[in-house]
Amino acid sequence: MTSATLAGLVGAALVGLGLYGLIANPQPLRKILAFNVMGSGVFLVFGIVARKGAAAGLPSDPVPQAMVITGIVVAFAASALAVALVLRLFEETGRATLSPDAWTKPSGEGAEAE
Amino acid sequence: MTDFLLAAAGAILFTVAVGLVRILGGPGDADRMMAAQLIGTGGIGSLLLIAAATGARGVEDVALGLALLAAFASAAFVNSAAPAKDTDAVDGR
Amino acid sequence: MSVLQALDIGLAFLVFAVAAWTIFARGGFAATVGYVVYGLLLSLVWIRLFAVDVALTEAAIGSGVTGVLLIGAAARLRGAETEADEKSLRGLPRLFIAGLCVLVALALAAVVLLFPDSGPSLAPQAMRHLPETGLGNPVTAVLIAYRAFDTMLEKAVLVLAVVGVWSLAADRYWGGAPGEARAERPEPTLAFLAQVLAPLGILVGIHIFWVGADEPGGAFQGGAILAAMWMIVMMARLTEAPRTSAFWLRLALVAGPLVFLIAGVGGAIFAGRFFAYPPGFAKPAILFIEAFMVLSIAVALPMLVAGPPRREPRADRSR
Amino acid sequence: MSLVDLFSIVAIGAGVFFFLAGTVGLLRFPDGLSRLHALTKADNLGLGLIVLGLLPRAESPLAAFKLVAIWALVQLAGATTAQLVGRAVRRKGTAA
Repeated sequence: MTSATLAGLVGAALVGLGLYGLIANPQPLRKILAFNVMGSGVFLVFGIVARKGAAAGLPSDPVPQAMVITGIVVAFAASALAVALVLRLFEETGRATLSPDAWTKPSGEGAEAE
Repeated sequence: MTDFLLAAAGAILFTVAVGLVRILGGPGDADRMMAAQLIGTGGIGSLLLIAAATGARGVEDVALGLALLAAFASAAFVNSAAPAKDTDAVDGR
Repeated sequence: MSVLQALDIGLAFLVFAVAAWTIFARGGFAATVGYVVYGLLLSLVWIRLFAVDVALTEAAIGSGVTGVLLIGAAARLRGAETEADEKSLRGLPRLFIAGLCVLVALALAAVVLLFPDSGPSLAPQAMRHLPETGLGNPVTAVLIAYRAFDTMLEKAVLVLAVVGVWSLAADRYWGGAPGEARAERPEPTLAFLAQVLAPLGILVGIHIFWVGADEPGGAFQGGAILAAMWMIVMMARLTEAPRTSAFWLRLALVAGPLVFLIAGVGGAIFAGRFFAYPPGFAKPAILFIEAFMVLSIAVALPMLVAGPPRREPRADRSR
Repeated sequence: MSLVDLFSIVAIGAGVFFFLAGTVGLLRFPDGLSRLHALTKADNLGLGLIVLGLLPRAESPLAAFKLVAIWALVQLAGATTAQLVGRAVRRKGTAA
């Protein structure tokens, strides 16, 4: 097995792991972490596309590489926005949860938890 | 020689991994920050060794970037920790 | 099995184990530190895939800047954890989800194993036209020349994210500076670190941007390192975050995409096609655009980490 | 085997040893501050010796200079982290 295939398999496992964390972890911050793990798994799968497309004397295909770089930056921007939303929710209501039961009590503002 | 460099990189990664098991679990958050520091140094070391062995170009710059950012996690940790009133006066133990 | 293979397998296990820690750890803070470690290990994996440009991006953004963002958030959310913990899924639904996720991972793994040995690739085209751009690094050529439109939109995404974060400010803070005003004296060690690190880091950031034309590096990576330097200076309280209504700040934020767009329109006028660079003039044009992109990234990332304004704009005037 | 190779092997081997020693310290020491002490050994000597071993193999003077700069930066980061974390340990008394 080549190192590229191995990295791709790790990427596949990371996608599964991140997806699980995204669904099963209740805390929003943990969901953001899980989403990032999932995203980096996708990037790794893309990375092996780059390595397998190595041609023209290059060790790695530049096109997928450039797209992964773009992806990392966009993933960061999305994470930062998500973190800001969670912190704002926490500031406003004193808790950071996405659970619908937590908001059924008529405790005033902050009902738009999304 | 290549094999030696790779084996050294592997040995460092292995020791770092063992250290991670110990301190990522805590007990305190400060211990966890040590984990970040440990993997930072070990990561840079094995990065340089792997680069020297496989001949990947431009890896010094990656290591340089990692070295620049090595203290960032700790800095953020200290910065976000509860403000200390009298840092130097208290002896925690 | 060669030493290299053994190393790869060990690295793969380590990456997976740390990722699993990030997902399954008890406390939010422990998981976040795990994620920082994970980001660093990923850049090792990218080195093994010979994608040095990506490794550099992952090291600077994935590990460094994201680490500051998430550790700060985790520390502030520490009190919020206990009650949400009780509502985590148990029993059968949890097992069901786990099974589905394993299935997804297995399907992806099968796809990975079924990849053709030499897939379709645009690398030959990228290399063939490389001399026309005057660049030596094909990744930079893809980013700024071949897929310029894509990269410009991605810069726009960064600006939009900053607008999104700022818009979360309470009404009375609109236009103010992010971060609470703190009276406590700065940590002297941190101040020392920032004073020594920042000049060196600015040098390295510009170096990485400059060599990006021919070697691994480029605007993203250089900009991210410059951004990190601004962040450390702000963390050490050597300088305060600027008011978000400051004109220079907003100008610097949009400078990258704006110059990029102007260059694109200029291409439509002078070179006959949107985002085409005039022959023989490509490299200076690309470096010019990249310089403004570096500026925008160096300003946007710290603003994203700093969060929405939390101080009244009027109160800042006294500083 | 050339003399340069021998030098590299000795230096890098010693570096790996210090990483090992640092980790053993992390595993064995009872409280936070002494674990911090163990950690700094890996930072200073471990990476320092590896850089020393790699120096003769550097492709260019610039690459060699970068190696030394990397080591110096890690020194700086290690020293500050030790200070900052050490202070946090003392403040909270988390050294269980």
